[in-house]
Amino acid sequence: MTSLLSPMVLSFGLGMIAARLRSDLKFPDSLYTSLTIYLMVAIGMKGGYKLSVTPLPEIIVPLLAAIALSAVIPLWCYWLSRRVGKFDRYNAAALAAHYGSVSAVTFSAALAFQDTLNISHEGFMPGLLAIMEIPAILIAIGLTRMSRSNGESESVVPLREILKELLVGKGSVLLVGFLAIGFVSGHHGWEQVSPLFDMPFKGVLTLFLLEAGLVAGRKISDLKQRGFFLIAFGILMPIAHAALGIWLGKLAGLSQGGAAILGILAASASYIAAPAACRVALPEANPSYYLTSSLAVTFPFNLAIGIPLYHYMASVIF
Amino acid sequence: MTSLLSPMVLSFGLGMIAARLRSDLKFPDSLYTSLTIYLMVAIGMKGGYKLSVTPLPEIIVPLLAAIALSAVIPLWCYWLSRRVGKFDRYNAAALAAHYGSVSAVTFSAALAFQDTLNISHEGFMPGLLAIMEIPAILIAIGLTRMSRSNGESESVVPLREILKELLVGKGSVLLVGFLAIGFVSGHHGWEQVSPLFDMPFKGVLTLFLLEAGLVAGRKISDLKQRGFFLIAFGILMPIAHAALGIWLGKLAGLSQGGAAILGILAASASYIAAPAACRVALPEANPSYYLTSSLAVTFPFNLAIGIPLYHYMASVIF
Amino acid sequence: MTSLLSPMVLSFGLGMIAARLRSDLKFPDSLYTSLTIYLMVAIGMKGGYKLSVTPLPEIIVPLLAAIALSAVIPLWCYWLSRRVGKFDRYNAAALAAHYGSVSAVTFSAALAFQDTLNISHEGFMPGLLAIMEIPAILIAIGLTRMSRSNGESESVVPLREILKELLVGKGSVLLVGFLAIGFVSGHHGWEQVSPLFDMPFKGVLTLFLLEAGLVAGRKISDLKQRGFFLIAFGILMPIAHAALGIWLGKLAGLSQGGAAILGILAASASYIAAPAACRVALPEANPSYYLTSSLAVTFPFNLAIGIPLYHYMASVIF
Amino acid sequence: MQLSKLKLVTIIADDSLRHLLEEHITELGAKGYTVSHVEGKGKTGSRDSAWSGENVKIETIVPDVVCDRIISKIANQFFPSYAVIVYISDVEVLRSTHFR
Amino acid sequence: MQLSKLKLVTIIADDSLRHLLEEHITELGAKGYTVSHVEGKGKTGSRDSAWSGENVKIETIVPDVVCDRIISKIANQFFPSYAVIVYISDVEVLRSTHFR
Amino acid sequence: MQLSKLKLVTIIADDSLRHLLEEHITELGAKGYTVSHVEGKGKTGSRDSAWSGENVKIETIVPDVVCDRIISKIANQFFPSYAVIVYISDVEVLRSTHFR
Ligand SMILES: Nc1ncnc2c1ncn2[C@@H]1O[C@H](COP(=O)(O)O)[C@@H](O)[C@H]1O
Ligand SMILES: Nc1ncnc2c1ncn2[C@@H]1O[C@H](COP(=O)(O)O)[C@@H](O)[C@H]1O
Ligand SMILES: Nc1ncnc2c1ncn2[C@@H]1O[C@H](COP(=O)(O)O)[C@@H](O)[C@H]1O
Ligand code: NA
Ligand code: NA
Ligand code: NA
Repeated sequence: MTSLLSPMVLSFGLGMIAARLRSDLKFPDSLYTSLTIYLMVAIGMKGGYKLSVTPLPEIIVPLLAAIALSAVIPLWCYWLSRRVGKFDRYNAAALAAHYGSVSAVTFSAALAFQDTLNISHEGFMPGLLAIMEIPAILIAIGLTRMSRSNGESESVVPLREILKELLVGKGSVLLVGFLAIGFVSGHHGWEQVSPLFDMPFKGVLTLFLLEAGLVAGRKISDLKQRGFFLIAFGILMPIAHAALGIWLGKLAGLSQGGAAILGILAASASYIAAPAACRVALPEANPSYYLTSSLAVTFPFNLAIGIPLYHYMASVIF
Repeated sequence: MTSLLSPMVLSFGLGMIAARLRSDLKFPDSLYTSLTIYLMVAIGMKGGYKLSVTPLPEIIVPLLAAIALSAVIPLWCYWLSRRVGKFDRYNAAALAAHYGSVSAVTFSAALAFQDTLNISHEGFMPGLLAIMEIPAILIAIGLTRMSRSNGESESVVPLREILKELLVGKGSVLLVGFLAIGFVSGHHGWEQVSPLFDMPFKGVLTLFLLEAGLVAGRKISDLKQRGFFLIAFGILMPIAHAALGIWLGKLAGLSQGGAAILGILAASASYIAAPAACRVALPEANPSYYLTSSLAVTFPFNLAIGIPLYHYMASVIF
Repeated sequence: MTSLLSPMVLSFGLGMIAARLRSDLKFPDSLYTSLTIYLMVAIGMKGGYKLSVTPLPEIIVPLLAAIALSAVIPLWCYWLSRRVGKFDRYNAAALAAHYGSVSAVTFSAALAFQDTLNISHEGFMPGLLAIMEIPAILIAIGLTRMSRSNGESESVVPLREILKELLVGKGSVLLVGFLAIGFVSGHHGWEQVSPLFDMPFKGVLTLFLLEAGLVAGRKISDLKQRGFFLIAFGILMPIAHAALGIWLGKLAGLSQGGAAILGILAASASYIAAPAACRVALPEANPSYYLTSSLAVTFPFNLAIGIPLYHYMASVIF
Repeated sequence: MQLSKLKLVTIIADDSLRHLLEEHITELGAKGYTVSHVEGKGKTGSRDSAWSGENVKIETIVPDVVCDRIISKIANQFFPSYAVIVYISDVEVLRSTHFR
Repeated sequence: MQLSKLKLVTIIADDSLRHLLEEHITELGAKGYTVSHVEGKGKTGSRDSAWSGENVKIETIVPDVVCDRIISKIANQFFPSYAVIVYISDVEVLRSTHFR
Repeated sequence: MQLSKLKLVTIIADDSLRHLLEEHITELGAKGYTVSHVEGKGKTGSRDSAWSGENVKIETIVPDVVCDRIISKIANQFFPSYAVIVYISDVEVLRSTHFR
């Protein structure tokens, strides 16, 4: 309940309402980009700092769990979108890429949630966020390419090119980079930058979610096409993925808070790395399917209901 | 005196000087827009929070007073601009719209002023700011349309369209929206976001006023045309409106600080909502009249002299 | 060592690496401009505040020392670039302008360094930063114009025009302006704005240096041409200038911390004012020489090695 | 390569008219358009910052008949009150079906 | 004043194709190009924010033969999968050597 | 609809020359102009960020005689030292009085 009434969630709701009312409220693109950079730097830096002050926990097994999650999720997402959703292979692959990858903002909202309720998690979580961004996208793109008939003309961009671009994409660079910086510069470094990267974090998130709400609100009308499947898919899959993630997290030895975060990562759908990759590598897919379900269905669901729900699920599983 | 030497006022002055010296200092447009969004979110959020922690004061009567003010001010502004200023009906209506509407930045400066001197006011003041933005603009546009001769060609945009756009304009959405969010999320929500929306507020205002000064400085040269009327109008009307606002505020049961704020709102001239509406609905009006008097005369006057003066007037009236 | 591992220096390094890996990470231009404005306002304001609360130290002699430094440094830089570097007079003048002028960001990094180690300096240092920005640029441009053969066509912009533009350039306006504002508004004013201009300073610097690293990383490949001279020049000259600056600072009666800062100013190379002026006044010069040596050689050297080295040199000289 | 001749219609107007103009040209038969944010100066003064309002440039590639419709619409509805300018140039495109 | 006739090729495409397109046109003989950030709407919907991706407009002034090479390259490699449009217009330039 | 033929002169130059160029074209008889912020690459390298300087594109619609004046001014004063390009195309406008 408190979660539903947090400024973050309410601000997202306000954005959606404003967009539905056709308000002229609009964030400059460079503000959106700046807020994105801020959030990723802040997440990375704080995670690195936390790693530097606590005894290094076992990281290999959770890392493998994370990779496993992002390798298998796209498989059934693709299959379901093809069979049940009746999508062509391009759109199915795009959906698989989005739901297999992760959302840094959902992750941020989960951090804010745990912070408010004093739940703790392992410091290397931003590392899992970084590691889970890419594999699903590659696998999904690979799936389409495998299933193509021979004669078809194909997009200009080879798979290894795509992998290279993803690895040095801004998400990976900022998360991994600042995880390292936070770790190396330690407590002393954190003290120097925490007035920018820690204290105003939730405020910045509130602003970002206002903008996210505006965009989600505008996308809702795209749900007229295939809306029923997309809504069902965009709500049920995250719940299933969360359950799987939490359970795997427990097996991998994560704390209850950490496992909940892993569940949230599994449940979240990408809307930065995946759309960018799909525009290049799957131009035949239609953004009004993949962007709409990720941004206008799954994201609000996770934000308002998912995060508390998955924590409850974690308390049951643990 | 302290007010004149605050970083806020000095920063505005620096901006004006820099513009007169033809400095290349310029804020990116998106920074200006971002700061505007910040100020409105911060004002709304803080007002909502204050409402949530104090017993809800009587709001209906002050609200009616505010609406009354913004309904009558444009009438005499229009009349004076036509008769004394010899403006055509388009320019007279534009001036009426600007002086009847309100300025969120003047309001912010007044908040900073009261905060520094530990003067308090009712938490719903941002609500009055929001409510006073629109009526005057509609009335002023209505005035021109009424007085048009039959044969004239008229602009493409119907009045109800304009009302709709104003109601969902970014000013209203952010102020009303975050007033509600601040109220609903209460003390707990405020604690989460105040490091962004409260502590750096005056610093952000300082930056914003630097940019406002730059623009005002560039506009000053537009005062060559009809400058005498515009300067007199832009200083005397605010003083009169402030007196009226404070007096009405007292009648409406506001505290002394609250009444001073209502006076300042009445005295302030819009330069966000009103210019935008005039560009669409009164394209025949000349921005070098309405924008110049609002931004290069009234705004600096209110900032440097008006705010302390109106507080003095409030102490006399109360 | 601590300095090398500060988030600031590491963030610059991350930027360089990301650029070498051809990451798509890019700051919006308006974010870069906004951060620049922030840094200069913050530096000026804090310097002014410090001046207002400490007894006014002797400023005339250090001021003269600063002017002398920026008047002589371009002379030998020009000479060396012509004779040893074999550059034409345009490129030699551009290099002279850059190394005679100063870098506000190197200065900021030095402030952060001293702050971390609790070293103090005179409050008027931002004034020296402002005063040292311009003379070298004028002298360098003057040098080319003097040495031109009669028949040559020459650029459209007269020298006094350039002087005028430099004097009201954004660097001078913000530094001098906010030095004055900080001084006049004193302790009370500082309290109002320090949550924006003081506390998050190092965090903002971290972000800025990430962007600087990205740009420097992209420029490195330009070092293929004449790289050997530019690297040697870009490292040895700063060390010599720093020594000279510290020694002059001591003679001028500065504290050890103040003299170190003067040395750092002398050692730093401009990449805001000087490139802008060269684009207008020395369009024949090639940015891949002057911008590359200033940004991709001298700046990282000063940041990572220079600042601690010059402090060590100061402790030897004092 | 099969090139076809079409018209490029360019409209420069206040930002606030953008949506209205976009709706009009779509209704009149344009299959797409491209919008840039621009600054400008003309008879009605400088339009170069968020304070004074900014301009948009709307470019649309259309067949001659749609071009005629668009310019007469703008001439009738916008010229009387608004600071709008329109100009037309000849362009050649591949895949002309994309624009019809 | 000696004016020469050249072709102005304008390409509008998703931001993410920018570097690829720039490399192609440079390889095919363009001596320079100018890039603007634009928004747009067309058969594939609205492209008007960082979320949905934005367009770039790449303009390059080239001799006729380079123009032909560029448009056939784009027609072959990009038209089948990507939402790209290209158009050509005639321009006159001073100093035509700058563009050859 | 009465259409008149005019010239569209497009100038691409370093941002820092903007005000100078604007003054020149106004003096030489242009009644208005439109400015976009653009990036670019040419003989003098990449100009694509605030660090390396950015370009502006200045477009002005003018009668032939003003067009001639503008291009000869630029050819004489700017070509020798600055990286400036200029090109001219034919456009048709409504209300040609607006541009004279
Ligand atoms: N001669 C012109 N050439 C190019 N653009 C123009 C011209 N005249 C006006 N404009 C553009 O059209 C807008 C409105 O023009 P005006 O109605 O003359 O104020 C200006 O802000 C410019 O962006
Ligand atoms: N008729 C047109 N005129 C101008 N620009 C267009 C037109 N059609 C499409 N575009 C541009 O090309 C992009 C891709 O178009 P499309 O492939 O039709 O979605 C759009 O986002 C527009 O920027
Ligand atoms: N062939 C070209 N086509 C379009 N724009 C060009 C061309 N060549 C140069 N430019 C533009 O003009 C600017 C200066 O060109 P340059 O003098 O060749 O460096 C470049 O940054 C580009 O924006
Ligand atoms: Na996921
Ligand atoms: Na008012
Ligand atoms: Na120096």
